[in-house]
Amino acid sequence: EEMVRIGVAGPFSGAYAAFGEQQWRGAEAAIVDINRGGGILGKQILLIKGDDACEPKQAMAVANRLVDNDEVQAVVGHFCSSTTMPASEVYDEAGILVMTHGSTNPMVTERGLKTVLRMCGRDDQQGTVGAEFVVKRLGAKRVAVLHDKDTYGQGLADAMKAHLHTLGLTEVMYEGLTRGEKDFNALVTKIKAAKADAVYFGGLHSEAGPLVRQMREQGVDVPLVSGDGIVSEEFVTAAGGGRFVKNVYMTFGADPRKSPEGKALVARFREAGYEPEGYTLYAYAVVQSIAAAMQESGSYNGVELANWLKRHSVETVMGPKSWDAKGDLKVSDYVMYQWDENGKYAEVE
Amino acid sequence: MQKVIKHAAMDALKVGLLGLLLFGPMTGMLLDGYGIHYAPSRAFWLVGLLLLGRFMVVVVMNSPALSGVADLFKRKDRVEVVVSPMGQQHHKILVVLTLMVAMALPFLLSKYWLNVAILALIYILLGLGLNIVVGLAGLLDLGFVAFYAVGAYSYALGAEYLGLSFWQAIPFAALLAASFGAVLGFPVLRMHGDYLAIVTLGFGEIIRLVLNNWISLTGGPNGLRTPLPTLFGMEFTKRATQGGTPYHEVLGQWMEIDYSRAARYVFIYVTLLVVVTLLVYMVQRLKRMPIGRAWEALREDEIACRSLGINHVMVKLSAFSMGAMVGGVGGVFFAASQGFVNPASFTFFESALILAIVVLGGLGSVVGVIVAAVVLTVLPELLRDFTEYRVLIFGCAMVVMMVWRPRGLLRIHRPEFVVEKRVP
Amino acid sequence: MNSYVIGQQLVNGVVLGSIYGLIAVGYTMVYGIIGMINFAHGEIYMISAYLTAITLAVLTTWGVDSVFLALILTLISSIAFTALYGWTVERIAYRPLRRSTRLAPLISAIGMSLVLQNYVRLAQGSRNQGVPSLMEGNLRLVGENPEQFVQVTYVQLVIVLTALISMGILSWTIQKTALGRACRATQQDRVMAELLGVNTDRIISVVFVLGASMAAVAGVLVTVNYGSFDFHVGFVTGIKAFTAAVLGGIGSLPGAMLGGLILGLSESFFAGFVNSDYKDVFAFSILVLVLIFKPSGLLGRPAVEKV
Amino acid sequence: MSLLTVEDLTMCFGGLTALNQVSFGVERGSITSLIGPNGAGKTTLFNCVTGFYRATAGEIWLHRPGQQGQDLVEMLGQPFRLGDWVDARAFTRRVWFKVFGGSHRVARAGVARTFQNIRLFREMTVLENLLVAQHGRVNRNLVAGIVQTAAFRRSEREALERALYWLAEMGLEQSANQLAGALPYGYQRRLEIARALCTDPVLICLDEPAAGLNPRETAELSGMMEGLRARHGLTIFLIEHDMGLVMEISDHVVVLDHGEVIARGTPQQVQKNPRVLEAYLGVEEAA
Amino acid sequence: MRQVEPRMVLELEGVAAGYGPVRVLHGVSLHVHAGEIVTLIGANGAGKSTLLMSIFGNPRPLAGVIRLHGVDIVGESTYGIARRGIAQVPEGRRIFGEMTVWENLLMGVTPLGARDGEREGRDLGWVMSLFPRLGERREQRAGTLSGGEQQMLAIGRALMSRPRLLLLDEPSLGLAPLMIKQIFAILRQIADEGVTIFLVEQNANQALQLADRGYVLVNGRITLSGSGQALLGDAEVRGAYLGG
Ligand SMILES: Nc1ncnc2c1ncn2[C@@H]1O[C@H](COP(=O)(O)OP(=O)(O)OP(=O)(O)O)[C@@H](O)[C@H]1O
Ligand SMILES: Nc1ncnc2c1ncn2[C@@H]1O[C@H](COP(=O)(O)OP(=O)(O)OP(=O)(O)O)[C@@H](O)[C@H]1O
Ligand SMILES: [Mg+2]
Ligand SMILES: [Mg+2]
Repeated sequence: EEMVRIGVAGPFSGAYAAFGEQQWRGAEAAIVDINRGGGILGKQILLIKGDDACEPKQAMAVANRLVDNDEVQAVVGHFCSSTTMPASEVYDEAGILVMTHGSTNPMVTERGLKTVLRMCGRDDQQGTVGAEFVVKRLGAKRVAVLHDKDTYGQGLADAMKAHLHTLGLTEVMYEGLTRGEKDFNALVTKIKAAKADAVYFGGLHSEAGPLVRQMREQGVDVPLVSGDGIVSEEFVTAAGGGRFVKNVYMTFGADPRKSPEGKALVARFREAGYEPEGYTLYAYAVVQSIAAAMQESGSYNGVELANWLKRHSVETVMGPKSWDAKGDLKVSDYVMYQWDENGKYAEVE
Repeated sequence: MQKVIKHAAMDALKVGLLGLLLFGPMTGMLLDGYGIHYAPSRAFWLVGLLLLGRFMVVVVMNSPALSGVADLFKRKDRVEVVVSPMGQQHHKILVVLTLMVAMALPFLLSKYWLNVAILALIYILLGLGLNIVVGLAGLLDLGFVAFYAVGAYSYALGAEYLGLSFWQAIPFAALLAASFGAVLGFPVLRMHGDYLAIVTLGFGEIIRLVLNNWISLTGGPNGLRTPLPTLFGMEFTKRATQGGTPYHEVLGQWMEIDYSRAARYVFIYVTLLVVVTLLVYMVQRLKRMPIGRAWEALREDEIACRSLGINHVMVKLSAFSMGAMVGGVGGVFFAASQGFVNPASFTFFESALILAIVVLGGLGSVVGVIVAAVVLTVLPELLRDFTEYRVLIFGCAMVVMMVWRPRGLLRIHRPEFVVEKRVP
Repeated sequence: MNSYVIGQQLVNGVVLGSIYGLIAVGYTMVYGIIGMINFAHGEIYMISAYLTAITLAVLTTWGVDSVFLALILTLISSIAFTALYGWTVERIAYRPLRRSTRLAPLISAIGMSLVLQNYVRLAQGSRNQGVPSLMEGNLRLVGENPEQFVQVTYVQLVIVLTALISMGILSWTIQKTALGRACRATQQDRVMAELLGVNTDRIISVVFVLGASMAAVAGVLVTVNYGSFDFHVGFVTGIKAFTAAVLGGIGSLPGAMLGGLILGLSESFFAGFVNSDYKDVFAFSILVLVLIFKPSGLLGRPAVEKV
Repeated sequence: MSLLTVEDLTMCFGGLTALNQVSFGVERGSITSLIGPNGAGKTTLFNCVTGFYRATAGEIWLHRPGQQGQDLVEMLGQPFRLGDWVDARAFTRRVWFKVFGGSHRVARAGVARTFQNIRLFREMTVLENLLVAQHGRVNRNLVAGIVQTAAFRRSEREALERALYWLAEMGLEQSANQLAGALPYGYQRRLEIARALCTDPVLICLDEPAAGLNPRETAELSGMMEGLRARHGLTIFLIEHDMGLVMEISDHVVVLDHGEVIARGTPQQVQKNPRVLEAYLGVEEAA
Repeated sequence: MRQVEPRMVLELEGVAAGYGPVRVLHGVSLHVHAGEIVTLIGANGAGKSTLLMSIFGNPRPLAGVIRLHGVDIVGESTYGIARRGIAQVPEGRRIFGEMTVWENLLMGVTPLGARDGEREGRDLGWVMSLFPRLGERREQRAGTLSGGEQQMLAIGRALMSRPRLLLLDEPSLGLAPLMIKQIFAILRQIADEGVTIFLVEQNANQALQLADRGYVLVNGRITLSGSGQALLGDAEVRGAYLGG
């Protein structure tokens, strides 16, 4: 019988594959639940996977394929901002709804495309929260800003830097490190020489882990603040143990794992031996939102779906979500978390 | 037969034991934080499959009854060079047929496959360009992607800052890429084979890193949007964006036509097809021209070339910049077809892929390059259904193809000259 | 700029350089013998990192407490299994290509590197993995102000020493022993070496096994030092190590070490005192410059061709 | 004036002096042979003359009839000297030769050679080998070649004809379309000579052309060489160990030992020279 | 197999070989007795070098039997054959250009397993005394030797392994007349010491004078055989190979 086809486009291979896995797990769990509950408008949902490896070229191929060959009605993804941007033009032109669960670059929704929405915050919001925290809570005077020279990380660092300036502070250092490398000792020595009293890092856990470890090893005990790119237990593994992640802070949406709606789902994931961290629940929520829009508006047209979403609020596993006219979340609920020596994180009161 | 089976069984056992050692720890013991989590069944399944597979292969390859099948898969590692007169008749028919099919494609393919076809054409272009450098001149270039990037960015940046149109960008990019080739080539072309390889690799990385880091100019990792190509002021968008007129409005004056998103792809495809056809012709000619012969001679023996009065640095340089030029043109088409460029498209892997096209095609063979480019672009798309396993299978295919046909898919043809009886 | 910062950057550079050197030795050996750039070498190193973590985890569950014992056992097991991978890769992807063009094994190596990367990703998942920090402690040279010091951790010290010692042993083997002679002969003229009774297939396997063992040593040390890796680490490190090998003169073992050190030092000084965004650009520029003035690398013997 | 004059040529490799103050001349239209024991420096001398090595010291001049003498050493480009930095003209000259100089310029000046270890373009056909050798004189215009203008076709046809002519002269017509690398050794030697001749040289330097040929083939070769001189006015400079051949066709023989000229003169003179007998031919030959 | 005459060192029966589709040898049969010097002559491209190389399995014979000391060695690996006390001075010398002269000579012994330092030293001394030039250039890179010196090195390297059967492909190539005389004298001398020699030569005159027996190869087939003197006297041979 006929099914509702939803594309899941993200990095399922390559260096970012870990995020692709989170995305897929979340989306898969969502359709299982929805299908069990009767599907959308009585139709079952079918997920179609498209691997873009976070490469624009592949993202274009995937987008065209999802649109023309698989004839999907909506897309969950992409993950990297650099792939979401070119691919979303294809979806937009074809009038297909696309909702990204993790592309936080402001440009994603700033281009006036009609069918593009996101489930996550924006780097500028996140950076603002980070800067406020660094200055007001930590009382830092000499802030070093680092990033990983990638769309996400650099966007974050730039936003943070910009807000730092509005707060009247100039960073003592602003530099990029290379993704995939593990040795940041030179940079750490430089941080030390610059006498920074806080370090802000825009990037992912795979670099943040070794970075913080090498900082601690070289006796740089100042706080490290980062964004949602390090929201993963892997961060602790990468840092060499809980000892090293003390005094590390990060911004993240109110932890979906803690929200009452999510409790049961999280328990189910854990039962299946999977920790639903990072973007897992985001992807789940994206599918929920898409399904809700289709169910309620009774349409599969991307523009109509987008308009419906922009006008209504959806109950998701991460709580109620609603969107503004650009497609960004109305409420950005970035809050600050702190890691402890047991390798767990908790909201900073 | 019994002997064969016994032999196969012994062999399979050995391979199975090796497999157990290789797969055991890697697939049977899963890291989980700092702990470990055993999944022995996975390893055993894999080893079992390996055992069975090996057994079957050995049986098939060794049993006389199935020798026909076995022959099909036998490796060929001898050079097969055929000296054949140029311009054979059946050749021409084949060329015309291929062109006709290629012209018909946009009307047969879905937009997705059309997009793949465009990519394939771009890779043919790049393959032909690199073929000049590696196949003909014998210069191992592992950083060809640099010129590709130069081309793509000269369109993107040219449009952004200089207001270049697609058509202006092509010669601009070609020149720019060629001069990059010349500037890089001049100091490094005196180096020997593999040193050249690593320097070009380094150069490719430098270009990518600069594009990534020079944010004020290139937008860094965020990339740049590129305008869509136009044809005589006709735009291939629904509404005019660059001061032209949308094509359906222009053509609408004469005929019944609706806007279709595919038109843009058809246009790029056709333009590319023309460029590729011209290039194929050019490369075929080059091989029979003094400069092409000099390239090949240089590949064979540099010292002998010098003894014949050939300036080896200049000749190499000409190959290098000509290859770069083609790469630059490829870049413009890539940027135009994607509508967006960022440095992630110009990694080392891209260079490796283009090189694989050239080698698999059989160094120096034009038809080989075309076939290999099509295979290597269509294959990953066909494999999309295997998602997780796609790259793994692609890698396996690369190894298997190399092992099966180390000298390339096709035989190498050398031009034959008609020797008339000379009157003394 | 105070001298402690400079001193610390020096240490950083030397450690990083030694790591590059350790891996570069594998490249250089394989290149030296079959004249082929083994792009899969970085992946072999990555596999050894996984094997290290697996062994350490298994040892922990077995209750091996002594750090020293754990390290030795890990080293042994990692070398053994990694060498097996090295051998197998050679057997599958390169041996059949002995008589083809020089480029065929290069492509096959690139394919192999994709295969290994994705095999590990599928087997172990794409998450970042790590090992707990094992060896604590460091040597510090403290100034008047206790905030200022130059430090070397014990692990870093072990890395540098191991790199130097293993490089020394290997170059002695290649230069002075019968095995080394047979290796070099095989590289220059395989057919002639066979005519003289050298089992070239065996020699090549031995070289691959040796190269993989060096990668395994690097894998253990680096993993213990940085504590973090994923299936993708082979590529970045591999390219750098390869650059180091070429910088020092490909085919020359001391050259690989020297190239590694220069690369490591230039990276850490450039990152430390100029700008870390462009440190790789700087490193590659050094490579290009060196090769322009010394076309066969720092310690490579110029290929004099007698005409 | 001799076609080629070599004066006080010295060539050192590290501590080894391969050539020591060698002076001699090659007359126009002559066949001059260079002989000497193994390792005497013959090939090294050839390499200096044809620009593959830059001599440590000494001069090499080529005097083409009706032209000014050409300094073959300068063509290779030389390291800067102190004086260059003040003299602008000398400086530009130096830079010019440094960038564009090299052994190919010597070849273009009219000195062709063959190699002791054969160097053919092995994966190209015999005819292609010969066409490459005419690189300097064919129509190299890219556009002309791609659209195949009449001028281009004419130039190619002429080149092909010249190639076929020399092939025939060397008796290789049958192999015209074979791969050079698959030819038997003796044919490869002849092809190398044909290729050198295609560059239209005034002086051709042959390094042991008779090596690997049997006596009958050697006799053919000697006929060929005499023909080259007689019919094409070529000057031949020859290294050879086959004394029969050398004594038969040489006008002039130079004997080298340990990098020094120990004798020179007509074959008869040289043959009787006691130093040559001792160092090269063997003493009992005299008996 | 035991009926084979024990003193037969090398025996070829109907050996065919070639490169890819090209057949070069078409059923060559010949034999060499212990202590003999046998020479093979033939025009360029007759297949002489191919014959020598195919004894070592490279290219591997397509048909026929090759017996070395009575054992069939067709199908054995090249290095395996080399370890059976047979050495070759190949066409084109094939010395290891990047290694020193000394190392090149050592390559003649080291691959053969069991090492005997004393004997190695003695053999080295012997080869150096045969070719004093090599002694002078011990540490020079072999690739920069002159052509003749390289030829001496190739011969020296083959002698280093103390073979029982020595195959030489044009050993006189590129050597000065005096040196050729010496080489032939050396060959005579080691033959007298019991080494069997199979020699391919263009310098047919001298080769046939030296040899006990000779074969003539034409287009991959043996057309003539006989004692050295007989072949020297043969009119056909004189016309084709000795220049009348
Ligand atoms: N590039 C080099 N480096 C060091 N020594 C060299 C080099 N080229 C030649 N020689 C030495 O110089 C000497 C002269 O060599 P050359 O090749 O000129 O000899 P030749 O007279 O041609 O001998 P043959 O007749 O054997 O070919 C030899 O002893 C050789 O070892
Ligand atoms: N590698 C090769 N590939 C293809 N054909 C070859 C190859 N080597 C030799 N041949 C062909 O095999 C034939 C025999 O060659 P071979 O070298 O054995 O002759 P030869 O008797 O040794 O001649 P020469 O006296 O010139 O050394 C020749 O026709 C040659 O073209
Ligand atoms: Mg010589
Ligand atoms: Mg031969």
